Amino acid sequence: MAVRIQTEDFNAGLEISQLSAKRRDIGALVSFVGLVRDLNDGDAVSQLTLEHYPGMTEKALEAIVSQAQQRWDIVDALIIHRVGVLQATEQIVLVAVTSAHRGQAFLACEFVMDSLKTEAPFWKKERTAAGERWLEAKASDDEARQRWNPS
Amino acid sequence: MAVRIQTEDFNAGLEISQLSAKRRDIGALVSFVGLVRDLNDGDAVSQLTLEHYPGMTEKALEAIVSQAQQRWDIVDALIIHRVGVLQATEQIVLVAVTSAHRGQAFLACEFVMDSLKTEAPFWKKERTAAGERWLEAKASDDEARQRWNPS
Amino acid sequence: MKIKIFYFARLKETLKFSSEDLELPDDLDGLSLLKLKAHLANRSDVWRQMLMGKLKVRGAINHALVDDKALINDGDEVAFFPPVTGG
Amino acid sequence: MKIKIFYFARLKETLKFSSEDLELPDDLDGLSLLKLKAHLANRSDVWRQMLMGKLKVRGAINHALVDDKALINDGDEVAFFPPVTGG
Repeated sequence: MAVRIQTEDFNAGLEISQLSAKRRDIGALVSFVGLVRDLNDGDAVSQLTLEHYPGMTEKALEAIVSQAQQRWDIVDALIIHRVGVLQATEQIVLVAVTSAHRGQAFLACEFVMDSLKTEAPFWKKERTAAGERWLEAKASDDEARQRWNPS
Repeated sequence: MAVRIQTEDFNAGLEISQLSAKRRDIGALVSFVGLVRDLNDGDAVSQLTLEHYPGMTEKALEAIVSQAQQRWDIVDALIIHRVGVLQATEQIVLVAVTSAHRGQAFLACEFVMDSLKTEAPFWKKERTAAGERWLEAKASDDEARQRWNPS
Repeated sequence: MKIKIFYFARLKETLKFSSEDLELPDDLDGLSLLKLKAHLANRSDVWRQMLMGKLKVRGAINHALVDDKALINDGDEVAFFPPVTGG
Repeated sequence: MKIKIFYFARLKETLKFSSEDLELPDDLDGLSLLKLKAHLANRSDVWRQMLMGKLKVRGAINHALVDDKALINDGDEVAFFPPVTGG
């Protein structure tokens, strides 16, 4: 299990290969890559600045991974999240999960992303032609996270 | 949209990067890599032979991708499936889906895998110390596919 | 009518061949996949066990998965194989 | 009691600083996050609007997300920030 916060870009393919190469009992690897779209809410986005809370961010992500491990039968998990200034089409985040079985890997990977979106202290500021604006949290992200709570 | 059947290995990372590099409106890329586990049903697996039905396989996979496109708001999708003789820890299949939004990409990618497992004409033969055996279809795969049918 | 039949995986290994061209008398009621199976099953116990035995067999006509009721036409490509196990 | 407070994103830009060390009289009933917000809100309208206004503010104590009822102890690291938007 590993969690990394960094300003540099990452090589998603290399990270994925390394994760699956570590063990021989992996049947499934599910990964998510989040990218900066050039358009958000109808406005052209020229760049995105990602701020975070050093110290808390790592703990929040580790707690999310450890919840995923408790709930699903996963072999390994990796989260890489970038901070700083990013341009359109750049990679923001990678979440990769390995498991013996695909269903478990899909569930754990989506759970990690939904939790990260609502619990990890990152904030995005967008620059468009109209100036800069902090993105607001989406109700749809809260709803996505709610699905994972026992009902 | 692309579907490839091949004996050679693939570079999952490169394929994923190429898929996301094609467009500027992609916010999410979900991918699945299936690998040969060294253990199945308690027996050590030394190699796996994948047979398929040339002609039908491509059509079946294209039909699955086209259903995914109709059901979810996805930008692009890629399926690469290997055939022939594979060793433990080798890659079998890659499914990658891009979308503006992560929820749609997760759903479409898992749908493609569940459909591929039950509708695409591939058959696996395992070699263990006890000899060779054709794998049997799993009820759990049928159930996974059933979830996607309107109830 | 003339059809081509392909066999895959376990079936191909049982038969030791993978395809055949078959000429059949025209069937006025239509030749269903089930009727074709019954016709082939009459060849021998090996054929009967392979196509109508305990292990499930799936069929395709012209590259599309079909059920036993599906009708076969002159020139069709038919295939028999076990439930699929790819991915 | 002495605490450290961090501010992030919109809050940091509003204040034009990102952290402060604060000394507070000991509160016998315990200092909740809500009481701390009310204390800071008394500094000015800008503070009130920022912490008790329409836009939601979340709080953390020692790197853990907490709600308004959570109690703050001497030496704690407190943080205020908008709902998160990473990923």
